[in-house]
Amino acid sequence: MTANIENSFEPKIMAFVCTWCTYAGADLAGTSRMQYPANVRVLKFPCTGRIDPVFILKAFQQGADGVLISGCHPGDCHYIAGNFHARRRFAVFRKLLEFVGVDLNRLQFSWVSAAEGGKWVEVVTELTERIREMGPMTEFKELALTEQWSGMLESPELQEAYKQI
Amino acid sequence: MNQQISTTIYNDITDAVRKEAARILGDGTVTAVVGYTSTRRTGLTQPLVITDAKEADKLLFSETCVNNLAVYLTKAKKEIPKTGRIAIMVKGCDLKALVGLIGEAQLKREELYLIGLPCNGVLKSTTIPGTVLTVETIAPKCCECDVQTPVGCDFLPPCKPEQPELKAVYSAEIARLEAMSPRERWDYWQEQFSKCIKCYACRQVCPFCFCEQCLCDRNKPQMVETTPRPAGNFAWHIVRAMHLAGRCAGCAECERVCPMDIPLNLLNRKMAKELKELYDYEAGLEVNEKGPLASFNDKDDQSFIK
Amino acid sequence: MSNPSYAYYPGCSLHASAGEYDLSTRELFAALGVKLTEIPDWFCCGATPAHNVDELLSLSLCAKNFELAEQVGGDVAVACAACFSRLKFTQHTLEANETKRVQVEKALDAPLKIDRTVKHLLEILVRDYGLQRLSEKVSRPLSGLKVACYYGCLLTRPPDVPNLDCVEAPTIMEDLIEAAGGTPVEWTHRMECCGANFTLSRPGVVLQLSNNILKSAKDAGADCILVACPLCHGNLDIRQKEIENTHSTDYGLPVLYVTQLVGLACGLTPDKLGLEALIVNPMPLLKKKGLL
Amino acid sequence: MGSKKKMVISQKTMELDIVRKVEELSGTSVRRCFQCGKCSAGCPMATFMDHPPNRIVRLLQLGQWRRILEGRSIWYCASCETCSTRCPNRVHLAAIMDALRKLAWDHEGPSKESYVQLANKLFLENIRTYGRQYEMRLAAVFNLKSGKLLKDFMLGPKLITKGKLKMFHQKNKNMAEIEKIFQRIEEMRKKGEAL
Amino acid sequence: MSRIGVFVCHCGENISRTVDVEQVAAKAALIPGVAYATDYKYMCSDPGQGLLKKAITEQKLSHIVVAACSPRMHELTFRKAVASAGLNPFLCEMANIREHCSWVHEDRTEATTKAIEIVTMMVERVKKNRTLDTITVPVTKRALVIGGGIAGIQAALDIADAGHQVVLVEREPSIGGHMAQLSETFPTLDCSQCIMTPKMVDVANHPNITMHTYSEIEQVDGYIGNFQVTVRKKARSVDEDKCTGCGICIEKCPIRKIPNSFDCNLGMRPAIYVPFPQAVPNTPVIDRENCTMFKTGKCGLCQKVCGPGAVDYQQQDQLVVEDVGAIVVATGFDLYNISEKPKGSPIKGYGEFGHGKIPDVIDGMTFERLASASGPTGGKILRPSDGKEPKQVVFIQCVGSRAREKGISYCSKICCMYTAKHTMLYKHKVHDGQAYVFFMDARVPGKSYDEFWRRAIEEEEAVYIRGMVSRLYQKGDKVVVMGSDIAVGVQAEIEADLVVLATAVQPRSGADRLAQKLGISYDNYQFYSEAHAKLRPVECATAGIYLAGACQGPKDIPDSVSQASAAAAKVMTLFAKDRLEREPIVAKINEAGCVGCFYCKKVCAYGAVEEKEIRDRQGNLIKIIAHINPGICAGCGTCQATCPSKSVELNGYTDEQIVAMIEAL
Repeated sequence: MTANIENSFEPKIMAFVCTWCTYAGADLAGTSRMQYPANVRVLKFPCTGRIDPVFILKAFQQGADGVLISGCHPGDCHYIAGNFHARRRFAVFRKLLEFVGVDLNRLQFSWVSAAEGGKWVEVVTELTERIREMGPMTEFKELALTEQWSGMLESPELQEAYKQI
Repeated sequence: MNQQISTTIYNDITDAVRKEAARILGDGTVTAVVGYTSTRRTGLTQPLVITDAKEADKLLFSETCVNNLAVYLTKAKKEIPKTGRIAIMVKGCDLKALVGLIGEAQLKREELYLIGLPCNGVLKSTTIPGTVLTVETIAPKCCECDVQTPVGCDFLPPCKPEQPELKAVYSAEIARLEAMSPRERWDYWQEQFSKCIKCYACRQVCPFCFCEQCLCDRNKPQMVETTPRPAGNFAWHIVRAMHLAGRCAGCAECERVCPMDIPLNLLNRKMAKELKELYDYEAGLEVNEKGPLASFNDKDDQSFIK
Repeated sequence: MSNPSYAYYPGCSLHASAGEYDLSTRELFAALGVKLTEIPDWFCCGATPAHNVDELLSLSLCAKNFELAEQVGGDVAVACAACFSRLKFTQHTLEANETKRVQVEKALDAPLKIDRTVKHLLEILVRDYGLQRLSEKVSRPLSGLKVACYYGCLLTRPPDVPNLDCVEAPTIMEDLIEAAGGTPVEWTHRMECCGANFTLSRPGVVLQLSNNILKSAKDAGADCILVACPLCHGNLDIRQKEIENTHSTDYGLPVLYVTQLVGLACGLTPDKLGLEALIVNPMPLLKKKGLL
Repeated sequence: MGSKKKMVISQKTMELDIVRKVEELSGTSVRRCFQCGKCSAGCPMATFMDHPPNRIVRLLQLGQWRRILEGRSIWYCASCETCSTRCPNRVHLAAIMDALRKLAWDHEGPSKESYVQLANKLFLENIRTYGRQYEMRLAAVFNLKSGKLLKDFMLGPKLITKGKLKMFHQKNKNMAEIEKIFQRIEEMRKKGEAL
Repeated sequence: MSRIGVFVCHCGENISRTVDVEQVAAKAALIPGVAYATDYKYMCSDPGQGLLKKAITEQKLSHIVVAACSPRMHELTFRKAVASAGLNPFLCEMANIREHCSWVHEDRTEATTKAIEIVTMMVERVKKNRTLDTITVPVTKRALVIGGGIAGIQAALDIADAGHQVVLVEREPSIGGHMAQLSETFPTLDCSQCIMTPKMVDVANHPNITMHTYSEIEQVDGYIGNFQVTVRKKARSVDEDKCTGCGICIEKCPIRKIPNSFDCNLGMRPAIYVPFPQAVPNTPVIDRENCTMFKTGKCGLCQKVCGPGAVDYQQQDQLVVEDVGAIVVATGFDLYNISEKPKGSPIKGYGEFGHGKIPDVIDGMTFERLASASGPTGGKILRPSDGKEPKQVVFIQCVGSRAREKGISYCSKICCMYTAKHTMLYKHKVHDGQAYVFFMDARVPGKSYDEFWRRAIEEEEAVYIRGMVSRLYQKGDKVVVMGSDIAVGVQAEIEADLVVLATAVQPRSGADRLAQKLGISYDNYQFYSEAHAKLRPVECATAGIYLAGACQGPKDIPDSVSQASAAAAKVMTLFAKDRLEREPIVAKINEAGCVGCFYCKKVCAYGAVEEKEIRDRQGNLIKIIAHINPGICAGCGTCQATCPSKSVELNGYTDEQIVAMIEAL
């Protein structure tokens, strides 16, 4: 997949899903031969409760243009309450990302049950379309490229030290 | 404009604390007292651990007592006797940290003897000796302080703290950033984070960074790039803020010790604000069995989930 | 407590064949202290003929009326069931259907302003004003008056549009009558169609359908029929004689508008309610029941 | 009565493009119908129709819309929406009827029901010129055009005495507006921006 | 350095049609660490697995990636194969290039690229896989059956007969369920109670079966082979052990006018009652809402007359904990209630049928009670309003069913048959009566079912009218049925004496709550979901829990019974083993890193986290840290995501494995 020219931009999307509901839902979409954009890469977790916010960060740093996190509907968690914990964790984490300037339109959360192949297709298609609209996630890519440390040399000691190097 | 803030009560507090310290060390209530003492460079203070009643007079409290001594009970334990009950001088803000640590099974209340410090506020920076406490020089955290008189201590000098009207620095700054476009915010933080030299002073001073091995130091897998490059810096500060969400009570030590003046506490305050709005949770008010991110309510907001 | 005021959309019939409905409405609401301000220079909603053959036109006309309603404050108060159904439907469709919205905006050559709440007079009386307060206003309870409440078809339809009561088993009119001291009768044709659409083109149909309704009401032992729609009224009242002739029966069932009967209960005089304008003369009945 | 000639069914004879148009206009899918017949069961007009409502949908499913227009059912629909209300599959039959009538209207199709068509035409014309309905005129003109001069002559005078039919009307202030709306819609249709 | 083998499956054409499998294999071969890559038509087939095993030994492969269907389909298959070739099964991963790729994309290049990326991800992942040893846990050879209807009874008896202990929990005061309410059963018209009550008695007398009637499931802990189930035994106010079932209390109770729900509220019962004469157990219950003693504290008659002194007003609900190794869910169904006017959407419910306000409009179950010899009318068909014998009876099928506007789009499966049965029962009891049926189409597949339906028409002269009913209304003492006959194309109106609605079959109320306690999934209608529609129709996705009867979808008696026996067989298969192998997907603590903040403990829903003291050689306490009990841990990994220092690792989903996949993007 290439993200070089704007008009032919194909977003990379990472989906972190729980194995019991959403992964099964995605399987159902397959067995029902529904069609959706090929941009999404699915990572299987036992439960949304296992999904560490750092992974989302990591995904963006690895060049994902969008991230989807999806699991069982509230009350349906195979592990009783994993998705409830996840819900809080991500409610907070997305606020943090928003605060440091990540456009939340690139981060989608959803409940997709094993019976909702259609919803999976809908969610993935919608997200892909949206991100295709938005274009590539440049911020993190820029970050990865910036090398030099732009520490300020205002304090006299630092100035001094710097001259001596 | 540059209105001065009264620090007269600090002398009374100092006297009271010294008497109390002498008493509890004397009758063996505690084996040590963690507190502040004056440095050789006049006018400034540094942490001090005493185990002998005679040393009690070394203790003092003033606007320069910026440190949060809680760390001396967790990772900086070395100087402190292993056994017996420990007394510690705490400002309201420091107390919140202790409360958190007790909730996280790092401390036991019964092993502590809390000497509360009524507080009119401390200095923003102690680099220049002889700075007077004014509405300008006061630490921003003190401007939004709601615990000038710590509650639930074993000993509390009978002094009434009072503060003039102070402008809420953090709230204002958070509001300003929230008003920006994502890209503007991004640029703002990039500029801030790019300053970071990964000296980890923030981690060192934080009472809640008590992990023996930080996940940011791990290399199998490397979750966070360790070099002081923007990418790594960004990740570090995000992870840090996330790990402190729902725990940090705002002693703002991280911000104070940061050699590059990165507004670290801003992130922590923002998180605190969100947790208050989302789950009506405030850190450090009471010892919690479970923090906001270790508990849930099936009615929790999920408007952001499709 | 102060009453909200409403933007009043009488609809064509109330300015013509159903003048008494208009009159009684204004009088009753005045008596209740509810302010109605007629929407200046409102247009016809297009009624059934329009959506029958040209939905876009129908939608545009209704949308235009919403736009006009902006000049007057308050929710839109509608008297005619047909207009009510159309306005509601327009709102619903244009909110749901992007393409149609665009087309209508083109037709009006203006951005849509259709967020005003549309209420039928019944809703305003029963919900906004409230049955409790209404019953307090009743000075001449309709005791012993057996009323067949006739909803007709449009009042609670289309089904998928949020409307004033349960689509299949509404009770709003019955509630109102009980509050006014009357006795609603159980009958079978409350919601059957009267064929209003064909008043002009095929009276034959109308005579048949309306006859069923009148018969059912009579069988149920009703003294009179209560309507909230000028079209139903047109068929049941104006054509009643004709129906009786063609089916060689005799019903003599006065057909009154909601506002007339409630107005009566609230002590308004016949002249203020335009009772004399009714084709089937209600006076004898009302006298008999001691309501005059 | 609807034509009894046999249906030769093929992709050609099933004119589904028109059916899709009907579906678009009515915003409802005919394929949802599984012919339970509940619509026909409740239709107050079914007795007047040559094709009962459920068969209208069936014919659409088979693309046989011409048979529908040849028949008179659509002109006997009273738009009471009982069918739509009770359909277990939310086939909005009343809306389909509207769409079909519009179709007939555009095609000037071989309608058995010039009366209803005429009435509707007049009604709209009335709106266009007056902005509102004036039954007296409507009735008068209708009778004139439909050649039923004596129809309802019983009613007329009585109504006037009762003040139910006004002879004269104040004209709507902003008539220009209405005219524009009509024109714009015609424009759109010419440009093919609307059905 | 790892020697990874990648095996790309064509799955016949299912994958190769849209994915260039050769290219995928070729590309995979280039990934560092991959020693061998190939493609094959059917990897899961015997030769396919052979190929895999051969390659492992010949190529000395250290890790395996099979690019084929969903791991939920064949992961086990391939891990077994890998194991048989002497490799640790958990060094084998599947790349899902069918369900998640070839089946959902058309463009060949796109699909191929994606497939390659998926394979790459899994290769990177498998590099980080560690060998894991399956955990074995003991199996408690004791089964719990939830629901005492025909399905539950059948399952319980089968398992008990196999010599295992069974705990049967029933919500109502008696077992028997809906089948006990039926009169006669299709297609043989044998009396339902005659075949049901003996089975009920068998349950009562079976040495291996413990019954908890008038009881509900409170809580379910544990996992396959080792469930702890808390059962709430609701207070009967009658001591089951003391009561002799003489029934004198029932005779003497002064309150007698309480509608009996067992008789669909046609008959009346006293405040202390057994739902029906053949109830098992034959121990009465006091209905506390209606008992004068509980309302006013006066009366106490039943207690006075009870010889053995079994009546106990002080009795409280009690909680019993049962240890079981397997659970069979057989909670059955309810009928769609048309007299309810559902909240929200104005179109739902049956306003056009008067929301069931017309007394002579009844549902199928009510008709069963009318026709039942032990019913309130002693088997006479008498209509509720005036007790007259109806001469014109109209049956309406598909009420609620197949009506997405009423919120139910499925077919209830049994209505066609029981309506046909009803017409016969009616004809047998009212010879001069006429039965009419409004229907859309007859769905009567099944052994001698169609014949049965035809018989109703051809011999019993039921008049079937193809077309639905628009509206019902009372007219005098008749119910007018406004229908249509779409074959004739005209409206059909009938003035009926009685109307019987074949209302939809729905899951038992509260099915969702039970599912959440059990941790099993259910569909949009709250029918419980089987693990695989075709190949695992009686198992739940949750190991150790099985389904029987209508709780999984509408079923008639034969179907329910066969599924019950199937579920029982599954349970016995499980009980055939003494120890059970469990996937070692459990979390474990890195003791060096753990600082004992116990966030893991706070978020663990299973209580798998324990406290562990770390002491130095002198035995001084150094620190208290977390320890995870692998027996209890279910492997959700919430602890790891929460642990600040990441000192917890979930086997099979380690940070290393996941990060490796992310970095492979």
